[in-house]
Amino acid sequence: QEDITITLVPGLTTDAFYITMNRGAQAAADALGINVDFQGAEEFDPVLQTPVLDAVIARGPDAILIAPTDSTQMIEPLRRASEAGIPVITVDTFIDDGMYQDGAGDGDFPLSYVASDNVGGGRMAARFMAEEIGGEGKVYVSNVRPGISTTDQREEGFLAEMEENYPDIEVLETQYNENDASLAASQFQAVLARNPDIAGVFGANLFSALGAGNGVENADMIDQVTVIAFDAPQSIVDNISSGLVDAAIAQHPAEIGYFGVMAAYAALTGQSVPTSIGTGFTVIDADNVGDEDIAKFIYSE
Amino acid sequence: MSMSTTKRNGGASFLRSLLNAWSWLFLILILAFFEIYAQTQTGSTFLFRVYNLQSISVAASQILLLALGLTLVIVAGHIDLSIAFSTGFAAVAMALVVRAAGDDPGLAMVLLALIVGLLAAGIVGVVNGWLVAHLDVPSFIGTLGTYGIARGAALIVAGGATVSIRSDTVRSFGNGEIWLFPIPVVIAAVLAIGCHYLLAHTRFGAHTYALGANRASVERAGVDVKRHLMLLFIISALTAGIGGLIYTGRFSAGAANAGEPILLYAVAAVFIGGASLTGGQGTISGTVIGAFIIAVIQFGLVFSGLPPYWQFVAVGLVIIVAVLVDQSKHRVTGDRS
Amino acid sequence: MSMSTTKRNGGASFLRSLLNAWSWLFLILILAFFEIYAQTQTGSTFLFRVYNLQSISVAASQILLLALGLTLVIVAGHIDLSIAFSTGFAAVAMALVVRAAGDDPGLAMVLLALIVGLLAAGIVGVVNGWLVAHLDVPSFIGTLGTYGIARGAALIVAGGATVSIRSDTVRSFGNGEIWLFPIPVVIAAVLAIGCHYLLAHTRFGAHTYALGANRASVERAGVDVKRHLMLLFIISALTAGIGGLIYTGRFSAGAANAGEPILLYAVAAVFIGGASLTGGQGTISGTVIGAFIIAVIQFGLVFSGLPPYWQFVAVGLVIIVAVLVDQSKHRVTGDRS
Amino acid sequence: MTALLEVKNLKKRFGGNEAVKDVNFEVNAGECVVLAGDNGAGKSTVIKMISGVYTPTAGTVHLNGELLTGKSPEAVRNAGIETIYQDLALADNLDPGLNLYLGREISRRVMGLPFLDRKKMREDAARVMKSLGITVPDPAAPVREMSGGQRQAIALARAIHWQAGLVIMDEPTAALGVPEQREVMALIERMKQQGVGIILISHNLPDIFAAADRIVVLARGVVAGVRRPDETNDEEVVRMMMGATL
Amino acid sequence: MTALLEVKNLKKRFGGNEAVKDVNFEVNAGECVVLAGDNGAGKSTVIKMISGVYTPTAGTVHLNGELLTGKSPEAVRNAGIETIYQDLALADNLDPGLNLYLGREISRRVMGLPFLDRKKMREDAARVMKSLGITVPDPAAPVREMSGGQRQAIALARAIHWQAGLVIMDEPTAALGVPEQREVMALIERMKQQGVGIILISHNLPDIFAAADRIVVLARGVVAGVRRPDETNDEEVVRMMMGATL
Ligand SMILES: Nc1ncnc2c1ncn2[C@@H]1O[C@H](COP(=O)(O)OP(=O)(O)OP(=O)(O)O)[C@@H](O)[C@H]1O
Ligand SMILES: Nc1ncnc2c1ncn2[C@@H]1O[C@H](COP(=O)(O)OP(=O)(O)OP(=O)(O)O)[C@@H](O)[C@H]1O
Ligand SMILES: O[C@@H]1[C@@H](O)[C@H](O)OC[C@H]1O
Ligand SMILES: [Mg+2]
Ligand SMILES: [Mg+2]
Repeated sequence: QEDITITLVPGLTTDAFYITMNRGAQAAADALGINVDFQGAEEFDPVLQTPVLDAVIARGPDAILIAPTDSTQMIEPLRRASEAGIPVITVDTFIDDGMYQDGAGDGDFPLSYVASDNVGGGRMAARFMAEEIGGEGKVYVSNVRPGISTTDQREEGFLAEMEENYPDIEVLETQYNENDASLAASQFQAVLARNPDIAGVFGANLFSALGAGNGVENADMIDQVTVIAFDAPQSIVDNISSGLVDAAIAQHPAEIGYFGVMAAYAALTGQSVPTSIGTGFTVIDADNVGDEDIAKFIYSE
Repeated sequence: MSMSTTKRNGGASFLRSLLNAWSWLFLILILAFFEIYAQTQTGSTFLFRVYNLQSISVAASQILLLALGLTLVIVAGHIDLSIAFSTGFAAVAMALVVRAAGDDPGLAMVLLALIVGLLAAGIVGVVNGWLVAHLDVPSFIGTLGTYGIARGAALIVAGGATVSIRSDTVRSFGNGEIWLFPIPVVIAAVLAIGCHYLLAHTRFGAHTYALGANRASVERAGVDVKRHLMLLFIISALTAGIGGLIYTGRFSAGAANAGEPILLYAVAAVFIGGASLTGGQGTISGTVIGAFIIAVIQFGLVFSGLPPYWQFVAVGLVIIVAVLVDQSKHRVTGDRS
Repeated sequence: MSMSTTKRNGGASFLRSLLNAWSWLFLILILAFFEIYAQTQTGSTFLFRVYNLQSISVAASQILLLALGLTLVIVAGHIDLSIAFSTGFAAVAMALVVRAAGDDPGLAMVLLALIVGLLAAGIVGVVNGWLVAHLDVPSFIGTLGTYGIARGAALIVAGGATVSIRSDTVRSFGNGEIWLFPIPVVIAAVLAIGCHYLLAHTRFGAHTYALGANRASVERAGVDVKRHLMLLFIISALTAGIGGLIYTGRFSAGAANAGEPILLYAVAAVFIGGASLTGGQGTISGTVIGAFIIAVIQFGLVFSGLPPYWQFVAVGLVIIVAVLVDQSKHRVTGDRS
Repeated sequence: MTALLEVKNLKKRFGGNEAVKDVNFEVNAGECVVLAGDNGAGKSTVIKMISGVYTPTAGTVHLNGELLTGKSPEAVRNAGIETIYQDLALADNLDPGLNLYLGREISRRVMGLPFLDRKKMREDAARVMKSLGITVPDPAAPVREMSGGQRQAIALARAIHWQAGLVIMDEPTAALGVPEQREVMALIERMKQQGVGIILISHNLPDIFAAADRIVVLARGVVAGVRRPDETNDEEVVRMMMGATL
Repeated sequence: MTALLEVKNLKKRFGGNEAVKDVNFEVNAGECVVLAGDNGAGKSTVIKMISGVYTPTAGTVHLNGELLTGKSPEAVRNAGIETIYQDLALADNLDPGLNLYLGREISRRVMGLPFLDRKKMREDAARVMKSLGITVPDPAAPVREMSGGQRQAIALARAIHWQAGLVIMDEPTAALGVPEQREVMALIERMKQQGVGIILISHNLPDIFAAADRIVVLARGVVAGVRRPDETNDEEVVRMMMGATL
């Protein structure tokens, strides 16, 4: 069993979330005595992920763990892996409807989906935000760019939760920052100039939240504006300590990686595997940021 | 790879035409490197597997479809950034028509969708051409503007997200094979031959080269330069648009961002292929080699298991070395001083 | 905005110098537009709020820091893509030093960190200069190569992610103010004045313009062109590197990708400012206006509440119109036929 | 009978500088009119207004009675005017053949598709240049690699190769060797005999007197005088160039 | 006494074409050597090898006994050789002043910092050009906007403005008007008297005979003959250019 090799293909390689996921995967690999490779593209994009996946298939790993960069678009490329006899497990994101092995849909072939639910995370952010701002006021989502499934889903969850449960909260237009913290900061400042009573921002990823936090700081509105971040790399956690960011919705990427490898190993050794493994979220805020058992949810850098 | 002049002028000396092959040689060298690596490290073959060749060619095709028309534009001394989103605009437009036609529409509807997709890209090309040719807007700025506009337009019509479709016809258009050749590769090859013919063998091509060297020469020779520029930008938008159609076929979805991540690779392919910022040189065959060099190293580096960040370094190095090899050729023929 | 020649030659006729002001005028026009919008739609002011002006200037500064050195390179007829990652490399290097110095390091350590960050960027500049000046690699390809290499290097030293730090000194370096002026703005302003002086008033600047128009003219006049090119690419890397230092200061984190999303805006600022792909024209003042035009519309469009996808369209339109206004100036002076 | 070419009240202003103030002259078929004048007198500007490169600030140009003003260089060329520009206007990256045929390339059909006939164009270029006394070592090399005189010969070849009614030559022999200069003078004579109208710009007094049917002297943008060569001499022409009023 | 400039066995090959095969000659102080030859004979190539633009395929150049071969244009210029190139080598986007001073710009200090003294350079350019008989309407305009002769005058001005020991002129009067041509001939005379060595390339036989102390005739890359003007005539020189062996 030493020669079992699994390749983990993240949504993008330059993101603390996936780097942490890889750490979890390596931990599982060490525990099992197998190999896990990490190969991905530089941006969260199907056109870039597909050639990487093709080359991974050519290497012929025993299984592929992948965070597909689009639920529809990655079906065909992943089918090639499946047709080459390589079991596929999706992590963090899914293809088709995310329900595998139920005989329905084009993308039914992956064995399992291991993830925290980004829509759910978005909802959680909305609930926390609503609490912080007292159930009323103006908020908006600072997002990367349209078309990234994970961040789109967080926004979707956030908007849905607000719409369904918090009628007194007005959600303004989403602002796209191209992953540029500087632009995200300037956008916050513009929103603020227009809406001096802005109550909160939901930063759908690291740079969105960093930028919004910086905008808030420069406006001297740290106490008035709530900033919620999605994902919990060290820089966000530092910002929570300093009060710039009020809370972060931490996924558990290491768990995702760990259970992903375990599931693949189980499948490769003839065990049965659940078609869906949910990992949770942890909300990190000023109250618990110093706690010891929170440290393990901070993404590695 | 910038021996475009020699190429163009055909009757080059034997020495020169031999040296012309250096870019091919470099490509072959990379392939040989990966083959040896595969043989020694994994005991398998890199090169002699249909699957690998297919994957590499499909990746190269997607780059090429943006790079082909772009080569013409760059040879003429201009640039077209908007192709990044002409691709997406065409992809989304096509997907919307297919979707509107309901589940698994017939061939006629798919053809209509292809035409609508092409038209969408064509509009971007017409606007670019009009800006550059008639309003004298520098192409960098003009096409950066239409880049934003096409992007917004694609997102607006798509409603922000990707437009996913279900159609076996469309899917096989993007993923089918003709004998061993994936359809995207066949289409890119046909277009490459067409663009090569246009650039190397027609009056249009000769005017494009002349335009890049000295606009006045072409104008004074009595060529309608405005019309010529219009056509160049339309061709560029259309080849990029075809890239978008293939995208929709491959991924069963039209995404507004479809072309953006490959823009830089496409531009790189053109320049690796011997074009220059100032215009007047470059060839389609050079661009094809450029696209393949990029596709091969990207595939090969993942295949060889190099850690991802080292891949960035390696790709950067190979791009530089590719051009250095080309430079040393100039030294041998004494083209410079 | 491309009246660089007139600018350069100083003694322009009154008509010309008035027309030179058109780019300023266009900027003022956009500002006026947003002001009227603010007054009528929201009853508030857009322009006469320190806060808005500060925000816009900081955003413009971050673009400018990449665009300043780039202007010199583009005037000389070259391009520098690697600044996208010189910025990130400097940001990461600085952050690593600060972090290594432990929590809240002293001023000396922060200074050391700044120097190390600058050195990191400087290395990229030296490599670029060496490739372009001594190995005759076309700058587009050479700096695309170092783009990959710097990116890989930054990610490798950063371990892939952002390097966050805790240091009040660093934070106030990025977020402090000198009287009403945010420190990033002050730094960008000083550098802009320095680059303007260099380009407009020194022999170095004159050689840069001449190089862009006709390399042979400078070489034959007895200027050491290789040395000149080396310096240009080093300056470009250093200004971009300073952008990275400021980034780390502003966000208390060094990110390898810090510069990437700004690259296109920086290039756009230079071209809006009147530079051309073929070299020989462009001014620092034009680039400054270009950066402000971009920063103002980005801020203003969000401020005016335009839906996001329409913002893409609007930014594209404004960029085109900015240049069209400039073009019409040429028509008035009859510069073209 | 109307003149072949009629230039009336031409004026061109560049910014604050009025390079051409008021220029009038005619060219008849089979006639060679020399535009003489000191550097910066406005000669090249006048002929660029005729050939469509510049739009005149005021004034008109008629060819065979038809208005030419405002037409594109393309239209002017199609109307039968060939021009050799002082800056040659060559595409440096193309070979002499393509430069000769620029805008009027010849193709041969291969399976119905037109392919540029580079070989034929190259041969024609070599032939026309040979008739001017010039050979190039490698007719497939880009003109960038050619000597000053070789380049000028290509520009000349381009203009004389076509059956134009009027040929404009802006200092066509400036870079040519002695025998080639003689060749060009002979050529002008032959073209005149074929009824071609010629506008020649030259600073070479012997050439001017040898070729001209009429000498139009420009000084600072205006016509300082018009003379037939047999009614004037070197000194008077030079004095007129210097702006001496008559 | 060694010659000012000594050119030995110079050879230059471009790809397959040997443009210069074997060229030897000397220039003494105060002497004007004319390089004559048909188009494509290799004249410009020879002088570019002297001025450092081309590295010779073989052969050497010595200035005052010191080896010059292989040095950069910068070093050659600093050694005291100024060159007027046939293609002028102007920076089209700069004004005449900056072109005149290119590489040797003058600055004035403002608060300790050097600022280019554009005004002074412009005035100097206007003055030197005036001495050649040329005025430009707007001395602050880029040279791109100047007439052919005005441009040539700037290139000339650049070379004569500096106290060079040797001045190389590749067809310096090709675009000049009649009075300006005379001006340049007078200038060459004056420079000779000041002990400056001159290499002149020209296709104008009267000028050649007027200026030359020695005529070196090149034909197809080799020296076809060397003559003093008083021991030869037009016809012999032209015959030598055409490659007639002697
Ligand atoms: N594009 C331009 N912009 C501004 N001024 C110009 C332009 N072209 C020419 N001029 C000016 O107009 C005047 C006439 O120039 P033109 O080229 O017609 O002279 P010319 O008679 O041909 O001289 P030469 O014998 O030197 O070629 C000159 O003073 C020149 O500086
Ligand atoms: N860079 C180059 N590459 C290739 N061939 C060249 C190059 N420069 C010159 N030649 C060739 O070398 C030969 C000599 O050219 P050169 O310019 O020295 O001639 P020249 O005597 O100055 O002629 P002219 O009187 O026409 O200026 C020509 O046949 C020319 O085509
Ligand atoms: O969680 C990831 C997020 O951090 C990144 O920005 O985009 C992809 C996501 O899956
Ligand atoms: Mg002229
Ligand atoms: Mg010559």
